[in-house]
Amino acid sequence: MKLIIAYIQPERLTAVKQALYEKEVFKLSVTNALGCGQQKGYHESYRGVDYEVNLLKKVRIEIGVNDDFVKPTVDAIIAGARTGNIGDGKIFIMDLPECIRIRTGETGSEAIG
Amino acid sequence: MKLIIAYIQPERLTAVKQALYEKEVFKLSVTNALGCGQQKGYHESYRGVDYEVNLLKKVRIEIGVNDDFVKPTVDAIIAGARTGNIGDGKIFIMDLPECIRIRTGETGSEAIG
Amino acid sequence: MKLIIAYIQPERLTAVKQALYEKEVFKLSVTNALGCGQQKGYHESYRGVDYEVNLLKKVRIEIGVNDDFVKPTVDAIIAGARTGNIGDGKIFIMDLPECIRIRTGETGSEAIG
Amino acid sequence: MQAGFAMVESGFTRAKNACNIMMKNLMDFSVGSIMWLLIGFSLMFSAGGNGFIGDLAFFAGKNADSASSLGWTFWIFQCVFAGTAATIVSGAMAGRTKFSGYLAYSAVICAVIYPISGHWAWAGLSGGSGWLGDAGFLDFAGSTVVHSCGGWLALAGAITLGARKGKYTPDGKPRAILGHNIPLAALGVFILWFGWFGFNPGSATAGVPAIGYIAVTTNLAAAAGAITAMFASWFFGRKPDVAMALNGVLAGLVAITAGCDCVTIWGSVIIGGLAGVLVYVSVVFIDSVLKIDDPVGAVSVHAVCGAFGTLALAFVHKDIGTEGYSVIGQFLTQLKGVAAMFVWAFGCGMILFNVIKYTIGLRVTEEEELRGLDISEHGNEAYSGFQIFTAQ
Amino acid sequence: MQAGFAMVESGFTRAKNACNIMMKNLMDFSVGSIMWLLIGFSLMFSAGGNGFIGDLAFFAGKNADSASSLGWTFWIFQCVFAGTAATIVSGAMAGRTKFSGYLAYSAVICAVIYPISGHWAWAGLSGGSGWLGDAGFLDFAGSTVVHSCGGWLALAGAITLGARKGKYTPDGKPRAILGHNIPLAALGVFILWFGWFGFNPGSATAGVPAIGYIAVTTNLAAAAGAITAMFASWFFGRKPDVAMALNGVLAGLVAITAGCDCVTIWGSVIIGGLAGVLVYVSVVFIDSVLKIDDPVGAVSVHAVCGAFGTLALAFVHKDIGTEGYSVIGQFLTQLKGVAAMFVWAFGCGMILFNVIKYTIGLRVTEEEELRGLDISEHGNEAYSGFQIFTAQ
Amino acid sequence: MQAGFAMVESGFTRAKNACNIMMKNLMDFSVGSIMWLLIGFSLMFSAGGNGFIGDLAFFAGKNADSASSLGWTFWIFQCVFAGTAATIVSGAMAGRTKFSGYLAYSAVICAVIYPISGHWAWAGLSGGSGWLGDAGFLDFAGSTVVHSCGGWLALAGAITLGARKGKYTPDGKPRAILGHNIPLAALGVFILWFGWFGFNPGSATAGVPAIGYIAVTTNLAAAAGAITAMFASWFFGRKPDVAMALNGVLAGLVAITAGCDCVTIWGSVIIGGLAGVLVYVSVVFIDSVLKIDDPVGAVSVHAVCGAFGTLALAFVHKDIGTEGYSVIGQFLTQLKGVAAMFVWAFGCGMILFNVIKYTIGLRVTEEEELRGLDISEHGNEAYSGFQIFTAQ
Ligand SMILES: Nc1ncnc2c1ncn2[C@@H]1O[C@H](COP(=O)(O)OP(=O)(O)O)[C@@H](O)[C@H]1O
Ligand SMILES: Nc1ncnc2c1ncn2[C@@H]1O[C@H](COP(=O)(O)OP(=O)(O)O)[C@@H](O)[C@H]1O
Ligand SMILES: Nc1ncnc2c1ncn2[C@@H]1O[C@H](COP(=O)(O)OP(=O)(O)O)[C@@H](O)[C@H]1O
Repeated sequence: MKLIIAYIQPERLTAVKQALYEKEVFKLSVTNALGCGQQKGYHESYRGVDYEVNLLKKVRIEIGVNDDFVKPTVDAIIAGARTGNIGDGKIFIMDLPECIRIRTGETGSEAIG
Repeated sequence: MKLIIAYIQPERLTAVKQALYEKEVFKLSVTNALGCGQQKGYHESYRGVDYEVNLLKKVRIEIGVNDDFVKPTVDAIIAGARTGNIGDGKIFIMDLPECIRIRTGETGSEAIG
Repeated sequence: MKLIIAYIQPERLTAVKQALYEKEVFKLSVTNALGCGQQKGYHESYRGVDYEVNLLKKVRIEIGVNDDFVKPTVDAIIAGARTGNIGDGKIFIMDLPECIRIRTGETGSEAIG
Repeated sequence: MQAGFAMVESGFTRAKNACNIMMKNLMDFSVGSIMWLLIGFSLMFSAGGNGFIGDLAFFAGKNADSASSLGWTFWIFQCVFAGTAATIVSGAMAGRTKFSGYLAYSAVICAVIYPISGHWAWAGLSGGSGWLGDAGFLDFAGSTVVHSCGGWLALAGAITLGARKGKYTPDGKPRAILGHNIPLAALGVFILWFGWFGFNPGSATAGVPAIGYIAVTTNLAAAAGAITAMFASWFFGRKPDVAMALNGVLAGLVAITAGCDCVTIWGSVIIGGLAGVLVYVSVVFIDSVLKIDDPVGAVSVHAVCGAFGTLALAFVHKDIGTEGYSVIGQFLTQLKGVAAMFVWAFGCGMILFNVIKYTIGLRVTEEEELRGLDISEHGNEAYSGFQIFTAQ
Repeated sequence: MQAGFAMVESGFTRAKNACNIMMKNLMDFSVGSIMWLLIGFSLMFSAGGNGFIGDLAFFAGKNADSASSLGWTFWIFQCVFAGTAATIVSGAMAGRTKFSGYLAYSAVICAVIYPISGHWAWAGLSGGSGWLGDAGFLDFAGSTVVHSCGGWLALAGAITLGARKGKYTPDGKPRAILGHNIPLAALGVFILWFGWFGFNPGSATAGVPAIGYIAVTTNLAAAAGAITAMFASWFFGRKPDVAMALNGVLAGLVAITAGCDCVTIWGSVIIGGLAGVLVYVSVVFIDSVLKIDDPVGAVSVHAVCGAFGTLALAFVHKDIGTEGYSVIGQFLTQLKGVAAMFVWAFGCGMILFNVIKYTIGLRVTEEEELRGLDISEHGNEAYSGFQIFTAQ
Repeated sequence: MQAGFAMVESGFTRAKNACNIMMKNLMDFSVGSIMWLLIGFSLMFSAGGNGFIGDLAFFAGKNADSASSLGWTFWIFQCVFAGTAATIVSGAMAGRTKFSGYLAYSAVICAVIYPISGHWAWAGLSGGSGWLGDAGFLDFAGSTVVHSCGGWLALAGAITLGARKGKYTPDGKPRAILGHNIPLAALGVFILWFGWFGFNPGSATAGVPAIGYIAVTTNLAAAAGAITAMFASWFFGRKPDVAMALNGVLAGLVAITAGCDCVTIWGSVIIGGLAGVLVYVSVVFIDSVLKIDDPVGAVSVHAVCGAFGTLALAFVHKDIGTEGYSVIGQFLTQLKGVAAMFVWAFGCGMILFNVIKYTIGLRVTEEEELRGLDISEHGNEAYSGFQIFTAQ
């Protein structure tokens, strides 16, 4: 199994969820994050003083999947999140040796989906 | 060492913390998350329009433990979080090759506890 | 590649970012977390009732790096975050088999930086 | 009053546009005050002119204190009414309107549109003559003159702008876009409720015993509106909806405004109660059937309930049964006024907003809308430091 | 006033119940207004009836303006008092009460419970006679009539309901459940402070010079209450507690209400100051010793400080030293009133809440409570978009 | 008014200090009220004494109602002014001041500093004589007496304290520290705007027609200030800044306060409009050039615009052109008053704050500052449950 972590633009979340549903990936977890990447941030001013916003708002998605679901999941994330602009985000894929469903105690591949 | 990630119902956090303390797991980190799982969400209405809440509020726990603590920790989480209902949550277990305590610079098993 | 997760005191974030920049680590993601560690929390009172705050506010940093960057990154985090007091925080280092830049589809070492 | 409207509108919309709404409510009253001084007051209340429009006797505030025996007090009181008419519009257009376009139309509303129709009904207050007022049209404190005027303008604005991105699914079903701060909205409603005790009894413009009576009718209509709107949302929807109950208060207040001095006590309960149901039905109808995106329900509250209250007073008038009062006759007069206001305000609104649309521009870009007007239009954040789910 | 109470109660409780509190404060005043019109006003102020209860002369508002020379102004003013008595209860029962049960008891309080005891003390205002008022009981603007009445009802409610889940550890130690928005609560207190200048001086019901004097005593009591409550929390607790200081303001205001017209200037400082300490002690006592869960301290503020202020005025009365005024005599009269109110309000409350408990139901299920009343009772979220720690 | 100031200051500063600001605004008015009763009122308004200071005729409130024909109403009205002067200071010192130090200086300001300079200008109101008032100095409702006094004290405080940690980069460039709740700040401004209609027209201290006129000038100045401040931030900065526009309202209000009764209608627009620009320039100047950290812009709004408004009235006075009125003469008199106030308030402030600094202590430790005053000084959290980015 793999754990897929993706950082995307907040406004793409709906599209990503849509794309995942189409690939029959129904389970995911979302947190809010701030990120620095190639996207450089922007300048704002508050009461006459300029300031730089360089930690931008991002959405962090975490999805545990069986190995044969890795490619569809990654493709779906890319399909939903890509706009071609800097700041589109990044995907990390990690090994996930074990997974347990709390309600039933099932483990492994059965538990994940 | 292992890194244990668990998604649980927010209202079970106190019980999980209690259960972990009894197993002498004192260190943990908590973030708020939104999750989609088997639990389907619910319908609400706002000013006459129905809407579906399908990203439910969850609490994400992250615990780094030595290998011999994995089982007690997982058991404690299950003991604290399980109600038998859909939405109880899920546990992911990952390898954790290295861990460092910032204050002392200790590494590995010593640092984690 | 490695994924480095660090929990630090919120007020050290600026210093850590500074130290990372000096080591040419420009990309990172930040989330807010609550943590229990050796630091025991503190007592407050609200309308005459005492209570214990034992989940303290922490900042969680996530950085994906190439292997040769691991040491500089860890050093930079320690340099920025250490004050010598309990509560300074902890660093976890995990394997990161794959990384994808959403915009370009690049993978691996190229994608991460 | 601006305070109340600002809170209600802001509370009922999203956090990312909260600064923008504050700014709009601040600016429409500020710009409106200056326009009112320059020209609006004169067009509405100068005794010269004819039944359709005043003249420029009080241009730039000259001798404006001679309009009424109340002097400048009359001016400032009327200025607040004008500001109210303008600010109603902002709610319906929340979340997607270009700020510079907003400034432009606020100015026009306070300078020209509101004063002209206002003159029709209220010129008599300053010794002039307006065709509606002369015809016996009753609108004590502005259900039609102020609220419907603002409400129909709001409708024109919402139509011209189009819906917020994401408000309707591709197949046209409305989606709920939740307000970000209901306690703030509730505070705004309470402030408005309180402010209405200034509006309505204040329109008696003298410390006569009538003030007590007006305060009672105003209060009962608001209470009845809250109750019926709550039950409507409970009955037709799932649960007693807080936002709806709050809208019910406003509906009751708007509806009673026309007749607060002349309806019976139980008449005020009836008007308020029906307004509460009406606002529920109207919000759902506009949202789901007409598919016009009015984020705070301004059209339903101000235009629909204002029109309703103006008409309804004919049926619960204190004078019913006394000689010389005819329910049907009064109703037809009221209907004339309501219809005239719709034609005027909606018509002017469609012209005005379309002119702005093709000159200054009325709507922000999609990207700006997604990011939120606070950042894109003002470079400000309403709740700096708070963690806000930036996507739902 | 509702605005203020809504803000205070909401600010002092959790985010997940904020909408519910708004709704309750909105509805108790709305339902209360209608009940007041129907029957409450008549029971309290009709001159017929006897010393214990009025008759139905003003049933459904008929001729209610003839009750006092102030006409309808008197009615609306008293209506706000009735609403206040009802709304006090909501704070003590926050976070676990079923909404339909709440509606039921609000109606009963405004229709029957408050008007009857109010009649005892204040029937004289409208030319009637109440046994307490006739006995020389002094309660100028309602320390006992309004605040204690609401406060004892609140106590009955909190007892009948039981504590919120998680309020007490298994071994009975109280746990702090933090208020979610202290600035909102502070705003509420400031609004109430300001509103009290309407309540107390307004009770003079005429523009007499007494108004200035009453405003001064009211203000000084509030200031003194804030200061002493702050120092109490600093001295007995760890640090100057903001929530306590805010409660101190309310304590001072409630306590001075009975005697705002008749105590000396320094008497008002003393009453306010002692009330500030008293509210601290009382909150801790009720929370830790009696183990009754009163989330906002309504019982301490309204019942305890109201009773205290009513009694204390006997000792700092302006007339002390003049012939015909006896401190002991007055104190005993005051005590009679305070005791009567406790027996009546607490007694009625216990009966009422238990009846509701076993019919409509008074408390939500555990699951609903955990999820928060906003979602379970109203399907609303107070702060949509904000990230809220859903467990601590 | 405290409500408004508390909201504005709290909204413009960080969430971690929100309780502290509430507490400070609550306490300065509470402590101030008591000090005012004890000694302040007497020093300011007793007719004995000389042109520089009153005597102790009204010590501890004795016979204080004899000061003016308005009796205690006069006292309470002036008490609010005194509280305002004290509360202005808290904004400039937000986020780093020790609470016990704050209590000390609030007391001194209301007891001594404000009353003495107030006596100079306003002793005439109670039949006494003050040297400034006798010289023909005009300050109708306190641009200089109240606002500049508070503003210069605030300047002294901000200088003595030093900047908040992180406000300036090592090389001295200012950093923006964003306000955490702009809607709250906006609400505060609306409340203040409304409250000013109490302040300014209320200073007419009688229901004369002047009240209407004063309300109009007050309103127009505020509106003009909002507009020009917005355009200034649009023109010099990037975008129309909400915080600046809100400050512009306050700037206009403060500036018109001195002359609200005696300037022409358009004079009020001019004064307000210039004040709006001035406040922008002044905020930037103090922040970037003087490098004094005034989190809410209190010095710019109250001291600078107060002084400006006091001077400017000479040029737009209604009497210009009538015999016996000399623009230059009046300007010089005004200048004398403005200068005297600067010397007095800033001087006293520097002494006072330094005395506190080396006795009680004026500033919290760095660690307490970082953690936030809410937790370190009060053990409270303003927004319990909300997730707040604790570092940016
Ligand atoms: N190496 C990394 N480590 C941690 N987070 C990263 C890393 N690279 C990118 N991110 C996250 O992804 C988000 C999007 O990055 P982006 O600006 O698209 O940069 P890039 O084009 O380099 O992927 C960033 O804001 C950050 O939160
Ligand atoms: N495969 C997964 N990947 C990421 N998060 C998951 C996954 N499965 C479950 N979760 C998280 O766990 C939470 C609880 O899931 P739950 O509804 O109990 O489903 P299940 O019964 O399938 O575990 C979800 O809301 C989600 O946040
Ligand atoms: N074993 C662990 N698992 C998860 N999080 C941890 C662990 N140890 C520490 N943390 C996180 O790091 C933060 C800082 O820990 P700290 O109090 O410095 O303890 P220590 O000195 O043991 O590292 C904690 O608040 C917690 O969020």
